[in-house]
Amino acid sequence: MAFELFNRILVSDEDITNITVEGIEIGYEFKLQYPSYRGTFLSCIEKLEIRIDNQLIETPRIGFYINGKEVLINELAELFREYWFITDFAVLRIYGEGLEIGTKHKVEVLLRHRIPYTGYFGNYMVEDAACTKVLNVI
Amino acid sequence: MAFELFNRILVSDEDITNITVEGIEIGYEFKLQYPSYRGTFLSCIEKLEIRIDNQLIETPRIGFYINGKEVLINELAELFREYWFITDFAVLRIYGEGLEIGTKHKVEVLLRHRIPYTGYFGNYMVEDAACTKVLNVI
Amino acid sequence: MAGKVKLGISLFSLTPLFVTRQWDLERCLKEVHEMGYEGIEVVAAQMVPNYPYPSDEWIQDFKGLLKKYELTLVTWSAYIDMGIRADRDLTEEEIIQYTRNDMIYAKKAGAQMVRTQHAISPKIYKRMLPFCKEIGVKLVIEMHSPHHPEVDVWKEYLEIMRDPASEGYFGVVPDFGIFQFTPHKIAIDSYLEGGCRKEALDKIIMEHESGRSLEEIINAGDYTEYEKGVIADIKHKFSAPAKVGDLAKLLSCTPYIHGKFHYLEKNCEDSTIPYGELMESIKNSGFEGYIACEYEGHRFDIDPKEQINRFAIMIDKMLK
Amino acid sequence: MAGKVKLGISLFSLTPLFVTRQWDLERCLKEVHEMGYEGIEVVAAQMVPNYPYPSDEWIQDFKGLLKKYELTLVTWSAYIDMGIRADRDLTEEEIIQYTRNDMIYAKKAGAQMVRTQHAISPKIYKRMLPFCKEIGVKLVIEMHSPHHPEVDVWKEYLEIMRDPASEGYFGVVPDFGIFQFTPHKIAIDSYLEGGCRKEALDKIIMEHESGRSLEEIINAGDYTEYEKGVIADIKHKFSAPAKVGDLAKLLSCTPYIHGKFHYLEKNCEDSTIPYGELMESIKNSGFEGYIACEYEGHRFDIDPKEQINRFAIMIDKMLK
Ligand SMILES: [Mn+2]
Ligand SMILES: [Mn+2]
Repeated sequence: MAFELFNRILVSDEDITNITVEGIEIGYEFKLQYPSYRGTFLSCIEKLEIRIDNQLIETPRIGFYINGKEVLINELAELFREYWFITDFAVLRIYGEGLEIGTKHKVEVLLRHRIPYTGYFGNYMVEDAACTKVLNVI
Repeated sequence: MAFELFNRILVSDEDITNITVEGIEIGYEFKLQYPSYRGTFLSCIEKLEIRIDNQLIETPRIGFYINGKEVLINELAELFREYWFITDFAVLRIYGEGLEIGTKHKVEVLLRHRIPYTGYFGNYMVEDAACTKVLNVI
Repeated sequence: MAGKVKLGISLFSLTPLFVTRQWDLERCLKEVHEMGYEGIEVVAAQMVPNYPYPSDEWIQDFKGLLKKYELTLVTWSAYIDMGIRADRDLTEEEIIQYTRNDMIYAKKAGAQMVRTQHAISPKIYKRMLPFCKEIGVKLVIEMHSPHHPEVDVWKEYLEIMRDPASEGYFGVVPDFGIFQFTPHKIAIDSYLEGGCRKEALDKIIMEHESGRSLEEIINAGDYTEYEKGVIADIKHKFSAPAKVGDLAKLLSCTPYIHGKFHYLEKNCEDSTIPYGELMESIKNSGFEGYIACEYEGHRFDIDPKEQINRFAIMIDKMLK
Repeated sequence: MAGKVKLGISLFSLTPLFVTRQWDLERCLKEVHEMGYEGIEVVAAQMVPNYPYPSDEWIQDFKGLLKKYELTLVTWSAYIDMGIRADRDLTEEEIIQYTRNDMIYAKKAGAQMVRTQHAISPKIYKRMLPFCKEIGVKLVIEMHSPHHPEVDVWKEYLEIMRDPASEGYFGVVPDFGIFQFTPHKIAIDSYLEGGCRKEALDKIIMEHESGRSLEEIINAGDYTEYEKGVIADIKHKFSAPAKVGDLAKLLSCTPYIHGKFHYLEKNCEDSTIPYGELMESIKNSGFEGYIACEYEGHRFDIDPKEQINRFAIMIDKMLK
């Protein structure tokens, strides 16, 4: 597949970590990379679905942290001035219970994105990038 | 006036400087401060008018530089995740001819902004902040 | 300071010095410490760099400064900026995210409570209770003018706050501005600057304070159009102050108080808010929290340092 | 390298190593220098931190690296990201701002030209000429597949570029992908992985190259539905390549060329783009700019370093 390379970088190989505030667990997080050769504006993300151990995570539980700010999945399409640099990780924060240290979890991410310069003869190309990895919790 | 303090900080007392790229002048710039006691999101700016020596500057010539990015005046109302911290200056860049060093210019700024937490019994308060200063070009 | 009432200050009081960069955050902390304040409130949207997402380095530095100046971070003051967007109000999801975010950073900074605003809505407020318990932070709502205990939404809030399930996590922060019954010096100066005659204004205020209606005042004098506007403004803003007796009803679920004022005279007294009676009520209630100086008469020509010093003296005298 | 044609490279060629963090920008520069490349193109949206607003510190560091590795920054590659927004295309004002911005940072970084895209529109392109002259930077448009010289908008662009008023500031960057007439190895591997039978694909490609139409190919064999899709894809993508003869017509306003390829065999030849004939045309034209290696066959299992080395060998041989 032509986009095999980019699919594989979507979910970072780095471990899952719990999010803690003064020692209290309030969720967990892992890292995403934009699945392309170049960076983009967040507004080009048309869909972002996260499944952990085959469970779809509801969007209000998710914080998408990039460039020093945390936004909601539902806001991405409007953030046309927020650039996701190709070698920067976005941190995907899932609020709620933490995960047990030492366990492994299946992380599945689907990211649908518009390629903003491809309107050669009309519509823009829209790509689905998908990546599934089993990550450790440390 | 209740907002006298905030009006007076809107235009910084710092000098106007020319914008140069490798020694070539491509415009000039000066600094703005948000006219309030706290920071805000750029989307709360409803109007921003700049007059230099009594001439209204057309918006396509203006770059509003903040938080490491430069946006257009017409975009401000949509930038609901871009925070203007109260002690950070925004740099107002006016592209075109530079200004002669050593001259003085009248800088007039009108900023209309919505106070986003004031909808106690309905509408939000909208304030006009206005500031005129004569600044040096260095 | 007598009893268990402690003297705090919202650093918002120092706005003119902070926004003009005369005092940075450390200077603010140092000065309030030297004036005898023990607890502080920080308006995060005002003094926290990179708000709403301060860096961990900043949090560490801030905690170091609090230690250095022997100050307790009582309250992290947050907003419900319902009108951020030009096209619509914030959604429930967005309000929750902003509120959770403030609570997280407040906790990191060591705050005891987060002050939020009534616009959170009773529904979302109740939804935040588990998170309050999870991270051990109080979430309290300020009752700010033009609200008062008789506003419908506040009846709902007070019921939620009095529910034993929320004890220790929810509460109300009365802002003493709700008790203000007559224009303060800043408003008076503004009316005079606007063209109101001094003798006309004296008469208007006297008649307002004696309980006359808008029509009665207007008909009892020969006023300019601007002066009639002043009368309307005064009647609009200062006709329905909360009653001093209301405070006692709030205090059972009040962990913190905003000692709002716009101007204290040289004798350290406020002629527009009944501080004496309010402090009596507080003393009698057994309230054990902080009362925070919240000076809001910000103008270039008034020294906030002098004002907040007068506040400390006023409260100290009343608590003796 | 013979004559005045110089060997450049778009660092985009190194995408697999860069995006997986195996090579950082400095490593990219070091390696291409060691392979004999003299000029580089940087895709700003790919390799410039804090793009679209890189810091002055980064610019200075970058210039230092270029000097260290004896490289010329030929081209700063920009996009017309017309579809950034979900609700509408960019406005004229926005396109001008993004383009001006790229030109400013390109100039700061010492680039000779900014590559932009056809979506800038002839109208805006013409409006940029004064700024090109003001700061002394060329603004050139890439002619990229599926475009070719016969596309209407390109007839307009070429007229603008040939106008003496724009001489030295405007121009076209032919991307050799426009001359590709048959599927490259990456596409072939993808078809095979998708389920196309090897012998079927060989037959399809042979018949495509011999000029048969979609219907003729489908009717001349017994194909699966997937294979019919492959035939359609090949005919769709590779039926209207630009003619080699077209290049000569472009070269008078061509300051720079994209030597696009997806796979070079061990013998350093491309069987899908007529490089030999194209290079003859270039040599005969007196073209004096850079031809840039633009390797695009990015997969995990192919070493981009080997590919770009083969490109340098191929071009070197052809220019001798
Ligand atoms: Mn208050
Ligand atoms: Mn190309």
